[in-house]
Amino acid sequence: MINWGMAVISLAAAQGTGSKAVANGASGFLFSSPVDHALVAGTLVAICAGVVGTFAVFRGQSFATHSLSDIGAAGGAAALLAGVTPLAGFASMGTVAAIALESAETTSAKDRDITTGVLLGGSFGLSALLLYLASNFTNVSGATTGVLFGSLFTVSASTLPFLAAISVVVVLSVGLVARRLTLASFDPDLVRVKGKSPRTAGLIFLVALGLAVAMASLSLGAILSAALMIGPAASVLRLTSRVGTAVLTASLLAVAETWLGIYLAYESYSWPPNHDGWPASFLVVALVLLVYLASRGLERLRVLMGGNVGLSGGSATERGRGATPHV
Amino acid sequence: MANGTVLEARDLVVEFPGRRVLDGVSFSIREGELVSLIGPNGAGKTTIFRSVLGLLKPTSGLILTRAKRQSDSATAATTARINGTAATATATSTVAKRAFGYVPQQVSFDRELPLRVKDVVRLGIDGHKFGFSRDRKGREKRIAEVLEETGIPELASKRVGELSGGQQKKVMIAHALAGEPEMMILDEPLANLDLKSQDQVVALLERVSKVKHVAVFLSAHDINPLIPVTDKVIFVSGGKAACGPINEVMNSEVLTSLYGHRVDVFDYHGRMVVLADPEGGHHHDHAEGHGGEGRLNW
Amino acid sequence: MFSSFMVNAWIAGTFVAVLGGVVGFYVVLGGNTFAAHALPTSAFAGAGAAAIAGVDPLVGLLAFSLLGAVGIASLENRASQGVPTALITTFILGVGSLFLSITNSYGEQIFAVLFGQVLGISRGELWAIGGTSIVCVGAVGLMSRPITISVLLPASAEAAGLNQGRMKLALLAAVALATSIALPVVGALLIFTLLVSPAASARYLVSSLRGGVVASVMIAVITVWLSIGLAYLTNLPVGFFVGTFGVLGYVGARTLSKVTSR
Amino acid sequence: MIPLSRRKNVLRGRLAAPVALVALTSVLAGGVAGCSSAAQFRNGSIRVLAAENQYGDIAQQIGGRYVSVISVESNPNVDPHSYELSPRVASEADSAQVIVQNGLGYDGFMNKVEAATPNPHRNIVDVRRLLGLPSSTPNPHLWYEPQTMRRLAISLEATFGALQPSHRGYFSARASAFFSSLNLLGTKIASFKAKFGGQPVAVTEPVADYLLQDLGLRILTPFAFQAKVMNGVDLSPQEITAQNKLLSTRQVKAFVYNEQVTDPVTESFVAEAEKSSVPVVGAFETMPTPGFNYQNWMAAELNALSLAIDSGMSSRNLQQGALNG
Repeated sequence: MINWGMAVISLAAAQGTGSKAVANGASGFLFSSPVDHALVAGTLVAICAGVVGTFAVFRGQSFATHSLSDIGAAGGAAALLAGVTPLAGFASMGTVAAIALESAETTSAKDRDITTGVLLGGSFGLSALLLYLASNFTNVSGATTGVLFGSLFTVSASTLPFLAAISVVVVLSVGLVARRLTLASFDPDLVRVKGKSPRTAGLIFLVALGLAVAMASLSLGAILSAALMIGPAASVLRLTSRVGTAVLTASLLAVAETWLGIYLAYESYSWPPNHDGWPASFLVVALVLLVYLASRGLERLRVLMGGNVGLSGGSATERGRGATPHV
Repeated sequence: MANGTVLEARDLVVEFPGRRVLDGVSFSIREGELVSLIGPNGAGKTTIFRSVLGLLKPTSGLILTRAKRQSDSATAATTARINGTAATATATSTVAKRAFGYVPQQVSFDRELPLRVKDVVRLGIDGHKFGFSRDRKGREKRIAEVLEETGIPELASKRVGELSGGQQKKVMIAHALAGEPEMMILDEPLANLDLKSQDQVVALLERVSKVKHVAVFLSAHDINPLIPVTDKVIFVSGGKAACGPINEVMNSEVLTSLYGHRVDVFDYHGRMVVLADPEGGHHHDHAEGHGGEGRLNW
Repeated sequence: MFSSFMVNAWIAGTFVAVLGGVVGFYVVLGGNTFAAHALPTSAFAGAGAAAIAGVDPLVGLLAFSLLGAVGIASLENRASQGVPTALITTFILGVGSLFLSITNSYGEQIFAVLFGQVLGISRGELWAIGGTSIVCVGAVGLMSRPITISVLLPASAEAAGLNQGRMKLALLAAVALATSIALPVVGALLIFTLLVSPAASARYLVSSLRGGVVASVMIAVITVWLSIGLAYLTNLPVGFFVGTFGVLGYVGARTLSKVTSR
Repeated sequence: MIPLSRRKNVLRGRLAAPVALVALTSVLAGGVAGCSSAAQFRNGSIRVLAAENQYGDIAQQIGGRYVSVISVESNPNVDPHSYELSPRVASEADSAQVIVQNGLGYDGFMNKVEAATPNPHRNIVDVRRLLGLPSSTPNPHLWYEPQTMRRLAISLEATFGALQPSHRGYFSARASAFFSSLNLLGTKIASFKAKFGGQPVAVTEPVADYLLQDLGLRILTPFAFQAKVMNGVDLSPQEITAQNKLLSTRQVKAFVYNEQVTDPVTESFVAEAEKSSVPVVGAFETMPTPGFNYQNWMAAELNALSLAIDSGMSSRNLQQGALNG
């Protein structure tokens, strides 16, 4: 395993303030294997998140993105019962949910959120059943199937190639349908006119989304997964409407947020009150939220500075269609 | 404010940081009048509506309504300067707003909304009120009345999400009318409608103004479908406005001075065609750049 | 089937069903499903904060879910498409993990108070859930017309002098109140499912507003009664039946409306 | 709702898949009633409901043929959002005469069920209260301290005796038998302590901490670390590095982890220990069944620990063995 920490020397150096704690922290930061693995895994997930998230936000599917990790947890419970790897359960349940969502023929973003909610409720019910069965008929004690936080720094070296492979699959499949997705986001009829089905593209995308969410939830935890999928992409889409630029910048932003979060998590070891480190999940999620709020502020500032965004800013003139990107 | 005037705007100025959207706009609307607010995109039509509705505070100027005299953010000094005698600024905005029935430009109803035409009209009567409704009978009677007036009684129990665009527009007009407003404000009521629906909506609006004596204040970017029914036109461009009968406003001199460069108006078989000089002269200070387009899009 | 704990479950279930049916109708009407999912999640951080501050967990619960409601109502608009909701939810969860890592004590102890059991409801809790249901249903009833016009015709509502942000906040506050009091009693699963699924199905079956509320409540009540009964007979979790009936009812209602509209 | 839980994802490779599938199929096929392992209380005997099976075991050992013990099979570690009591447990709680629970939020659902089935004549034994521990006790795994079970046995003997005074003699005889086997365990602990006391060990969670402390072992993993793993919140990289260093530099003689919870965090340390040839010992959170009672479960853990420290052997699964010897 090459020391990936070296790759971020410049990042750490840039952060260096000369204080003793930071200096110590920085040198350890670069040569700490939990940090190395977290950086690699975080980078892979962040790149996927940037790519997938851009389209998810673009298509107004934040709720679906968020829900897929919960729906996947029902699959995790099934995997537990069947004695197979949770990723298989997560991914297959995610695929089933994706197919169900896409075939539901929802008429608006609102309707799609409602359908997502109904499915989510159903999957909670299924989880309840599967966990009941698991705890009644197996000898598993600590059997839960959702990963909320806490695995960022314990990603093992052996799972990294696996993560890389899934990332490649996810990025490639989104790349395959990217143009059609973009077109369909503006108007599905544009795709139909070309004799293609906007549904196929949507389905492939949702399956890729499910896979990405499963991978991210299982390796980094569900809240990091949801935040990275949605936050950076939404921040970027506030400021650009070009798909290519958005995908690229969202990925870069996600990577940057992850790295900075990891760095802060490392530094936080010397922070009060306990001096045993703040949770990395909290730090990354807080960064993601801050950047998003900043991008909203920046967008507003641009409007105020006389940019040509909307005349009145009033709701009466706001876009009717949900799925169009922000200007 | 003269007798019979429903709305008067005096020297309205609206500034957003860095630019002035309205630069001293004055006009008045009398009861039963149908007034068309015409102008290119971005000229400030929506800003005028939002100011009138009280959703936006003008930087200076005065908006007077008959129901109540409503002062904007105007300081006493501004009021005095404009009015000579101070216009009392006692109006609560709610009261003033209730004087209007508003039809927004874009309303889209999802197909699966459990919402009938009747329900939409009912919301127009007391939808803004908290608490539980009393006088159910009177309300149902009013709904039937309004549906009759707008010519859509047969749609009463239909799901509004399943109606055509033209029908939905009529439903929204009924919704706005249900509150018995002094004035209807309609943002681009003809946009996205086919010709037949446009004619129906125009005819309906004419009935509203002439039979019900409700002032109708609507915006459009094409005057042509409205020529036969329009009593008065307000033409906005570059933050300035001209107000008066069609032939007094829609002519080459007035439009040229508004745009700040040469504009020609032709009568072509009863339709008005407005052409701007492609060389464009200099832009008006606050114009949004639309003035320079070769052919104005209306 | 009608021993004391079952009677309590029937009664509490009915209260929650009515609450979910009514509040959920407006949640679904406005497409606020995501918020309905997000707000109870805030309870996590709330319980952690309450433990650190040494106050009643219910206080923490209410404080954080109302905080979530304020955040969502002020950041969410038509263009933002659930993004703020997602980020606020994950952030509050993150704050919860921060609190948990600060306390260094047994987390389950903090959260045990949060997880309700519909079959474990005491007489005292029955009063709490009944009172909350009545207050929430009443409040939403009083606000029903302005909420309706705000979610369906935002521009008209604004022109009529209703503050959109405040109306949204009022609805979300009702959801926050309903969930944070019902959550520790009947559990998150029941609350969320009953907020969403019955109202979602009702839309297809009834075409009027008032009919929609009534249908939503009826579907919710029937779902809960059937689920508790079946759970008793089969010894399987109540939540499994509620979730399953939610999905089945929704699919059924959709199919029915498609068939009849042909 | 994202599951909120102190437990994280579990990859249970060692789980008997066929059993689970058979169970699932039979439930779905409608054979529901016969499926639950929960039995009905026997007529005429003292009805005891135990939240955890190790407590149920003590009740059975003391009560013998005059008690009918049911342990809540559903365990408190599953995702509390989705975890639901089955109606049967609620009705068992309703009719139980004695309820044994750990307390400390470990089995908080029991409090709810008890409140729902009010019964002034029911005896509720809350182990935390019985021991007089504060409710802020950070480590809830009270049963890993053999003295806890002694206190519980004394309490149960009295409770049972009050419920069936005619069998007092029987209960006290069984209690004496239990105490003597507990003493045997005590002797083993003492000799272990004499032999290996002061030896350093590393752990993931505080599951077996009470026992390890009795054995005089030095737990080098900080409690803050253990609490984080127990609560499922993020460890800091420094903590992980320190823990890995304990293992890779073989500063510890054994590595004890929660055998029933294998998540990525735990797995990574197990892998590190195995890589560094530090013997690994699986500690069970609840009593493994079948074939174990409390004493020989503890003895088996003891054996596993001494095998690890003495001869460097790993025991991820417990070997069944008699307490004697």
